[in-house]
Amino acid sequence: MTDYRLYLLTWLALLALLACAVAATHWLAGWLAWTTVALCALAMASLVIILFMGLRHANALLRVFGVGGVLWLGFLVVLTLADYLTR
Amino acid sequence: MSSETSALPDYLPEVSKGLTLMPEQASAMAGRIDTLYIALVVICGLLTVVVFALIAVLGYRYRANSRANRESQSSEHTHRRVELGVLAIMLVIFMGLFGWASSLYLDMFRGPSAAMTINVIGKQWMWKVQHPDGTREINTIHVPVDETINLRVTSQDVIHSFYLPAFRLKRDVLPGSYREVWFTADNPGVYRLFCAEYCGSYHAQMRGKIVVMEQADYQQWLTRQGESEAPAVSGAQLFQSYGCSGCHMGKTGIQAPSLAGVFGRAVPLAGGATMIADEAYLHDSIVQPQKHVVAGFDPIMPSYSGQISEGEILQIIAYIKSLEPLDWKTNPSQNPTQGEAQP
Amino acid sequence: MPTTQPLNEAGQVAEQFNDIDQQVQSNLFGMWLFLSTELLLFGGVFAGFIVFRVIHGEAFAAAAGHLDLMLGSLNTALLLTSGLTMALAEQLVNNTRRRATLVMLLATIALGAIFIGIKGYEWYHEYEHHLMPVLGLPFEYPGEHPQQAELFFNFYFTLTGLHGFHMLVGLGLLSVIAILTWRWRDPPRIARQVQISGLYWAFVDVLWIVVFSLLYLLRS
Amino acid sequence: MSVATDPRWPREHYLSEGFRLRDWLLTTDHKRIAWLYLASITAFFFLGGTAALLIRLELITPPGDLVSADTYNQLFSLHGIVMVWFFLIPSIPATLGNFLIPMMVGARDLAFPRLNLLSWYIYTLGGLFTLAAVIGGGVDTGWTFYTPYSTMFSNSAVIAAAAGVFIVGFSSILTGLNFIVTTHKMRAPGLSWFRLPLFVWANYATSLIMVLATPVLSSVLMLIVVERLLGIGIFDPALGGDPLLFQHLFWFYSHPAVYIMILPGMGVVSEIIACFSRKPVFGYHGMVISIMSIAVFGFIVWGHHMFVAGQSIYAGIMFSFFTFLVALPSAIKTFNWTATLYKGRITFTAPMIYALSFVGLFTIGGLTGIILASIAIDVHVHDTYFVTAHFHYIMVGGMVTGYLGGLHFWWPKMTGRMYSELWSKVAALALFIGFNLTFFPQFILGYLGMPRRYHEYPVDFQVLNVMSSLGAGVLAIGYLLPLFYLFWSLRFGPAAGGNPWRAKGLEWWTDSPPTKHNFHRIPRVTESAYAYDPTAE
Repeated sequence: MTDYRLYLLTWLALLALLACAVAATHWLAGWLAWTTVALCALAMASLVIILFMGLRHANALLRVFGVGGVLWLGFLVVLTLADYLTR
Repeated sequence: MSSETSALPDYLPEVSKGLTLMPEQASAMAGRIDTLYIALVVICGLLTVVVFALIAVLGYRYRANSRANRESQSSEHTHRRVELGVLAIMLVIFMGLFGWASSLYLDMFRGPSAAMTINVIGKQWMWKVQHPDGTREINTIHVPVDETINLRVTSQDVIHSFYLPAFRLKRDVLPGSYREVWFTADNPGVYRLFCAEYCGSYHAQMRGKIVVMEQADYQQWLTRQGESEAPAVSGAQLFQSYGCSGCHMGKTGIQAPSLAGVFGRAVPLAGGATMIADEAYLHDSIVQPQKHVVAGFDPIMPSYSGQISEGEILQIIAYIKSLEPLDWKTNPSQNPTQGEAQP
Repeated sequence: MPTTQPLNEAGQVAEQFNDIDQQVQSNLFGMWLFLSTELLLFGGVFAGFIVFRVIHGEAFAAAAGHLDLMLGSLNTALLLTSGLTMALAEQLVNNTRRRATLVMLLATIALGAIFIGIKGYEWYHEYEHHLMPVLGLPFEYPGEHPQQAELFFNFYFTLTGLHGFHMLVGLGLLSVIAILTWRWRDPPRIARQVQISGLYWAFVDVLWIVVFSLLYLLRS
Repeated sequence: MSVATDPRWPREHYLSEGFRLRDWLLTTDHKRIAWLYLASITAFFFLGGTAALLIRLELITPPGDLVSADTYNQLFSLHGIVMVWFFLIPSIPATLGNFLIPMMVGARDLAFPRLNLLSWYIYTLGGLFTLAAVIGGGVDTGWTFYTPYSTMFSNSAVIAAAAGVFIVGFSSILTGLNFIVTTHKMRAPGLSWFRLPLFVWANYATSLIMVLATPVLSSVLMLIVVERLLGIGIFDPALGGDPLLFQHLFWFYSHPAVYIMILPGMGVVSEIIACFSRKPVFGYHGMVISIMSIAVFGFIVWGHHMFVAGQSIYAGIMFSFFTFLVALPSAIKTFNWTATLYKGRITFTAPMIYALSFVGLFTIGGLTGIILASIAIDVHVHDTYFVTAHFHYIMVGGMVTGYLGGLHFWWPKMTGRMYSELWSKVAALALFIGFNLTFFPQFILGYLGMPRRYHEYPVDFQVLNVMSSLGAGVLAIGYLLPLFYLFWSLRFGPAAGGNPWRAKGLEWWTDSPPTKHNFHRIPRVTESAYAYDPTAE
């Protein structure tokens, strides 16, 4: 199966992203560092979910519920922050 | 406070027994709230009557053994149109109510500038009150009629809620932060003060009264109470006794920022940011000195958290507010306790 | 799910299901749902952290600087690698390669155990430096804003503790699976179990990525 | 009458599968698990109800003379915690839902029967923790556990109570998960989504909320326990923590939880009204859309519990806006139930009286919700008896009435027996009258300014409080009556037969009581839900 190679590549990409995020905290500051870290985290999480957890093979139902969980977390964070940022 | 079970505390205002439907009004805001409330009650009452009447009429007309016409049932398509109609009507009503209520709410929060500020501290299970001239009361607030009064409320322990039903006014009181509440009482009398947020064993006894007086009576009352000091004066004494003056007035050689005239100014912070030195900032600087360190100074100030009461903090803040920018610089030997009391 | 077809012939179907496909799909779906609840379980703490990260920005950034970035990154790398070994185990078990599957499972368990070990060392390190405000232990923070820093460390121990607990559950789960693989009765069933526990393991990875990024990496 | 010879009594059914204790405690049959839940939630209901009666007794006179202040505080905390988490949240889903959903979708059982049994054990374990907290000192935080009172000032029984609620949360997560998977994966052939009964839709939406909201409650309770137990707090204001953060996280669960409580009731009422009007529900699709949008929008309105708590005024207005929006689908639903009666063929059986009571009481509860959503008024009535009355109208007037209606409607299916028609109608009427007498005066009390959770109160509130307490007595009769005649029917009720109401829906296709696997053959569905015809007969 070619999946072995795909997984190895994913793993390498994950390590590269990790290195990238750690480097960002070293060399960058402020918003630039924040966005880099956030993007790297997002990319790493997505890679694990899509490849290691097999979301790419999964049917629409699983995808909807996978995205749904994240969306609901978004409700929680965004609306709570909306209070704190407008006080 | 003890749990007196036989009699109610005597600080409750006199009330009449019997059935009442609306609470008394004692401020202009109360009237405006009641207008909205009555409008809502009428709208909701009508809608309720419609639903109950429909159930009764349809239930009777289409009871199992009636001969009512049941032919030509409506289609899903009709249903959808009727539903959309109902939806549209409700949307219009709701948005109207939302707009009305929200604008009123904004008015309740953004009040006119106040004639005086009274400090109120909630603690289990009493309300401590400090007037600007230093008069202190417990569970009672005396205020003049027709003047905009600002209350600065905070809590010393758990969350309380400062509730004046006659003014339709309520604000939760949280430890560690100040809330501003304003009102203009327009009717002399004695009104209730409740704690509305559950705060422990004697929550129900955390009650008091607010006494609205004619201007002349109020002045008279003030002079009778006049013996006690203004908060700024007692604040000045606390400023010394807690040892604040040692560093902040340069007596011991330890470098600490001068506080003269600091209130309301922008303060440069160590991180490069600036902050306006308001009450919250000063409060934080006393109990959490490391939170906002002024640029150019070492973070060496110890926290006074737990050693100083909220009441004393308010007095020290009153003192700091009273300081003129040049109070210390020009004449360090001058006794700082002569700082002018806040008007 | 292309991998389930060869399993159909051998698998047992539980009585409430019509066929094995319905059963597999249901289990898979149930696991994904469970994982979304896990996300929101962490989500409450994440939301709290993000709020305080915004309102006490400077203090939290400085406090993050007191965590060991090197060990944290190493741990993240270990966990990502264990994600790989787990994914490989899933592939191998589908190809009915018992020994290789077992090796990969054991590797995953080993990596997870090392992660826990390093985490424990970090905690011990923080304990030694009086950065562990647990159970009234002294908290002596060398920088500015000690109160907010204490808040940061409260979050740190809550989040890493909660994650560590999930790791332990995962390790227990994988140990059971490893024993089942070693016995190798009913391979299609084992394949399904590996897949389900693989989902859990990978998700604990994902949670760690977020925990790591929030706690260790936002230090400016 | 002997049922053994009655042709309507099935020879084999799920109740005859085994009579030993282990046949019940180790069962994976969703119908038996429903009975386990029914027994436990009934016990908790009467526990919480007793606390409520004591509260009402105390409040007959203004001074706090019956019980001490601390006892009073523990009573209302017990009432709230038990009623919310151990009765209202599991009530319809765990009993009627558990019993009916597999039958309504035409399945032999839920997708995960063992998980189902496990969730009952988790529920019981959580209940034991909470009872332990009551015995070990009593909790006096109220059901809301507000910080810093719960973390720094209350007694340590809070830990056990919070742990109990934390544990029971997983029970509802697992139940929700089970329902969602069952609804998605196990529908009978021909049973498309838009042929599902509204009861299934309502429980599906409820399950979504359970699965997505409950974990946040778990995390916030965990934070409380951790703060008390280990001293690592994030709500402590002295550290720069924020007690309001607790309220945000708490209400992120606890507001949607209100919909966990009411949505299944709405589902029950839709079934009953359609059946006894002999008409399809008016606007089926509209009902489905309403259910789902309540479930989704219910998640973004939690801030309306914090209008005076100190959140920013702009956030307050935003949450007020969303709250008005979430009222729209409820309005549509109320309208549709009423419109279903139009051109129907209506019989006023006990379930129907319960269902129509539900519609009336829910209307009052919902509309007073609009008054509360009007943010300026909420400043005045927040934390007063107005709020108490409002949510009791929704949760007791709505939800408990719906639950009892459903219990009466499906009782013949669950037990195979009919209950007394007369007594059930008396109980339903007692409930409606007693309820209104209890809670309507509280609206007036609230606007007059009587705060909640008051052990003693000023004398001018007494008249209304006495009315309320009287009503509570009537209400208690309304709740006790079914206990007697339903028990009576278990032994002496006549056999009901498969479909005593001539109702539609797959659950009526099989025997009463049903066989172990629900159906002798998995049904194939060919028509939409509620294919009633009012012009016939």
